[in-house]
Amino acid sequence: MSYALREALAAFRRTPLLTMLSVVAIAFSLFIVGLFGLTAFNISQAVREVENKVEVVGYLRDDATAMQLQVAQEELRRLPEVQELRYVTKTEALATAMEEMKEFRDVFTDLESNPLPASLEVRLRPGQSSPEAVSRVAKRLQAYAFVEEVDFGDGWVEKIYTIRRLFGAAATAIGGAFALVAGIIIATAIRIAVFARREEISIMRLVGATDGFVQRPFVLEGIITGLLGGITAAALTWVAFAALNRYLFALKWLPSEWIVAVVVAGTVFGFLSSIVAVRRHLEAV
Amino acid sequence: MSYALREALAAFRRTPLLTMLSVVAIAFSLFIVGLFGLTAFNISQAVREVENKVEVVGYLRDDATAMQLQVAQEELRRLPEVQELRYVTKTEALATAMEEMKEFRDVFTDLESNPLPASLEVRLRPGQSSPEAVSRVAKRLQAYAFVEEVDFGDGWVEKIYTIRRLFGAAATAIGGAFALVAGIIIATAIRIAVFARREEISIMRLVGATDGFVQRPFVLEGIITGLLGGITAAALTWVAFAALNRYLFALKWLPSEWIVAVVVAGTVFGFLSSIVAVRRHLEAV
Amino acid sequence: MIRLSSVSKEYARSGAALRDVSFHVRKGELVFLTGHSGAGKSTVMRLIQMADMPSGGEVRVSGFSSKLIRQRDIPMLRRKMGVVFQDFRLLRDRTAEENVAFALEVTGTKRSAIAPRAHRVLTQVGLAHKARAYPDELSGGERQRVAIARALVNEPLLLLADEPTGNLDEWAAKGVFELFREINAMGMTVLMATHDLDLVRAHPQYRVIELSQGAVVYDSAPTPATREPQQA
Amino acid sequence: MIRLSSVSKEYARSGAALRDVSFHVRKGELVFLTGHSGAGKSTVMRLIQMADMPSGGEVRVSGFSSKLIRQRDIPMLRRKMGVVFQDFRLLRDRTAEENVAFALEVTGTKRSAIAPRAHRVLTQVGLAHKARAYPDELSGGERQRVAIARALVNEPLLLLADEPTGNLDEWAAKGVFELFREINAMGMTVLMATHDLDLVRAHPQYRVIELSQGAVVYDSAPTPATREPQQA
Ligand SMILES: Nc1ncnc2c1ncn2[C@@H]1O[C@H](COP(=O)(O)OP(=O)(O)OP(=O)(O)O)[C@@H](O)[C@H]1O
Ligand SMILES: Nc1ncnc2c1ncn2[C@@H]1O[C@H](COP(=O)(O)OP(=O)(O)OP(=O)(O)O)[C@@H](O)[C@H]1O
Ligand SMILES: [Mg+2]
Ligand SMILES: [Mg+2]
Repeated sequence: MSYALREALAAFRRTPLLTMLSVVAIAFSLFIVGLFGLTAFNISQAVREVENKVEVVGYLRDDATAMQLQVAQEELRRLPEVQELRYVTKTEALATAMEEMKEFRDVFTDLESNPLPASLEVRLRPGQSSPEAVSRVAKRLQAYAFVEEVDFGDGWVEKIYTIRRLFGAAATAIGGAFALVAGIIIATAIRIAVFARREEISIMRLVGATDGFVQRPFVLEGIITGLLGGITAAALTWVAFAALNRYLFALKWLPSEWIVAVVVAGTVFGFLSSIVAVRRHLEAV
Repeated sequence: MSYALREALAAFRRTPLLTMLSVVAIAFSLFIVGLFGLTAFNISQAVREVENKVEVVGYLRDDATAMQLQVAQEELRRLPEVQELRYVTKTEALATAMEEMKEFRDVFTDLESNPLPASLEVRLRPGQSSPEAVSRVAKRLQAYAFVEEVDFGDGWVEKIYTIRRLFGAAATAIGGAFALVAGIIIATAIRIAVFARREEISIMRLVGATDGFVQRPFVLEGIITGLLGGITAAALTWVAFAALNRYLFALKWLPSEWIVAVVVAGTVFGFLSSIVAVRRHLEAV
Repeated sequence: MIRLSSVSKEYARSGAALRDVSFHVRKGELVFLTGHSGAGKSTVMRLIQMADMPSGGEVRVSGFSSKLIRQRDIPMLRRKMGVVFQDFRLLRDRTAEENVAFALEVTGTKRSAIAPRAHRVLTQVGLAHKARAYPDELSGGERQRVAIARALVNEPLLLLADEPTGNLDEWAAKGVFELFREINAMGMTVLMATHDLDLVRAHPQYRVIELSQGAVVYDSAPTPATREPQQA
Repeated sequence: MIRLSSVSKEYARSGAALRDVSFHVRKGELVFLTGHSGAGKSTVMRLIQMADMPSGGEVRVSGFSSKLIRQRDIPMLRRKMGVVFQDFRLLRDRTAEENVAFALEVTGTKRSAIAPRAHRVLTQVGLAHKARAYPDELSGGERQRVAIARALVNEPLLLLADEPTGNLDEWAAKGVFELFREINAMGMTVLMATHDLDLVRAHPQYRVIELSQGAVVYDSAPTPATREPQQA
């Protein structure tokens, strides 16, 4: 292996241009993947935050007793889907309404009795806010005799789920397209590297080198190139993150496993592309 | 020129691999620019649609006379900023309120008199909806004695403008970064092309070719490569557009000048990169 | 060692390069292969290296037959021979010494043994002082001697030398040929394609095979055409 | 035509290749340049093409001086000469005919005139039947003759031939040299580096300059060292 390693390193010295191109290609492709990951990660974080706000509200009849409420609250709190439960009195409801709808303040002030109902506001746990969970909780609320009506955001939850599904599809489509293009660039770059050294390869074979011996330095070079490309991509992604973060909007940095994944992906990519390119080309030399 | 053209075309035949890489690099880079343009164009279209909804509403005192309204409406319609003007009666306002706020329907039904004011809704022209224009129109409305209060969306217009500015900054930053990376790839690819033919170049010179003669086929090759890359990029962008349009969300296709610009950009890029690469390399051969 | 039986070689674009060529070179022989430019000498060399396969007939070299050899056995065959190519085939991005060492590295020689052996054989061809130069920094004759050194460094059983003195002056050519004779005396089989008829005439003790337009037209000491059962 | 005055050439990596070389070749002369391998023959050739500049002294060729020439005048100088390179320098991706035609295209010859002239000169070197072959499909001697054809196709005033017969058999070498003599008789100056002392001895009427270790050690017909005011 020592010979192959020496040769692989020498290749970088001998054709820095080609090596640079391969590294740039891998880095660029993975940078795009990284940017994409950054976006995906931040969008999914944002979605999670929105999810945190998914609420089911039960409007109460005015004749609900404190005892009934006590029992109901305890039962509801024990549901696995429930994160937080808040009891909003009639007075609080009116205050909020007056606050939120200033143009109707006169209307509310003119009223002799408060027409707004008290309510129980249930906030769901992040992982438990699928449309099914929401409707489960809603049904449960509805079951209480003192609950007049249940409101859970008019398909709002479904909308979030649709956005998520769409986003997932977009991620798969765009990510796939980029991976394909990146693959083409890398394979081409490595084929050029082999092509540029076809003379060397043919001389090696004439001197008695086995196919494995001929292949090893190229494959190793591919691995190193991929590794460098992956590291560069991770660095570029970080730079992009820092710039966006500073000049545009607050972003979360990716979990470190994602970064490791980018670097590993580059390495594996370099390995596969070079072995395919070398094998295919060796038949032609 | 005929010799240079023949040679440039022959180069494609002789080193299809290298040519392909250059075309792919240019195409890929411009494809990203194209995708970016597609996004930018559609976002700006969406922003325009939102802008179309920018409204200034003047709530009227109940004692406004039909005559006063008539005059005001005519005056307002003559303002350059105004696109559309609508008079909403008290009854219409109540109907809308009951429609939009179902949970308060009982409240409204219980009322003996209609507390909601009539209003003049002014919709602004798309190009004339800057925060300044909005406040100009608002002041004008406020000036009428029979206008009680003016509402113009609580900084909503400013928000749109901020989004737009942010988007412009993002476009410049990301677009610039991509152009830079694309430039590196293309220049590298072309430098490799020159490098791969350094033997040929040195032989040409030994046989008495002038620098211009040596350069011309390379430059022409760069131009053709750029042209092909630009066309490929336009095609890819269209494919991406069609796919997104079909599977994700309705998009508008780019104006044809943008497409022409992509192709021209590829060509110019190919020309510049090749001339720089050839000139620099010729010194080294 | 080498046996060609009714070998023919056709190139798609230029027709027949060899027609019904048969000869047998025994172990330890030194044979000159002569003939006009384009007669087919280099083609014979390529067939013996199995860098090309005959269109008809059979080439047998050191126990391997062109009809039976598998792709992955070819490197084993090549390690038994040293080849001086007519166009040298040096790696441009390696020094003279590295080019020579390369032939050893390929065969998995111990690293510590490589440098001394490369150095010794460069000295034998009179190029020790140019060990660090790249091919582009060498004169034509110096390159040729690097190619010769590379062919010899493995101490092969068989040396194929295609026009190994074309870029050498008389004195250097004589030196190289003396080296070949020495090594031949130690048991190495040598097949040398050459135009240098002075050299051939000066050594009448060696066998001469002459090709013309792809056919053998003269063989000064043909081995009986009957197939001996001994190793081919 | 060619005048070297106290020319020296040092290579950073390998030291002095030429030391104080002076000679003068007049228009219409045919001169052999001989010397051992590594003596500096190809270096002299490169200096005359101004592909390399001397470290000291001056090279004057056909009115251009190495001290004064501007980069953009070098192509004009090269168009006046034909060069046969020791390592041929053929373009691998062009056929023999295209390689020859190339030298004409570079100088802006009318397209209609190119093909017939390329064909005629290939016929002169005996390679008309290989016009469509690529260098990789040619034998060593055939490549060399393509290189010779390319050097001659421009009908240059000066021919620099570096070892032009190294890969040719005696018969083909004689043919090429006869061609040089003919063209020389029509007024072309020829400087030919060669190891083929048989050829040199067979033509004692031509001047011989011998280099050894970068210095002129023999000149059979030196021109007076005093600078003639005539064209250099
Ligand atoms: N790859 C090839 N494709 C087509 N024709 C070829 C190829 N290689 C050689 N030839 C032709 O085969 C013939 C024999 O070539 P070869 O190289 O064997 O000649 P040679 O005897 O070595 O000549 P030289 O002394 O000039 O080197 C030539 O006419 C040559 O053009
Ligand atoms: N580019 C270079 N860099 C360093 N040294 C060089 C370079 N070119 C030639 N030399 C050295 O200069 C010396 C003269 O080389 P040159 O090619 O002129 O010899 P030559 O007379 O043509 O020999 P041959 O007959 O072998 O072709 C040699 O020792 C060679 O190694
Ligand atoms: Mg040959
Ligand atoms: Mg030389």
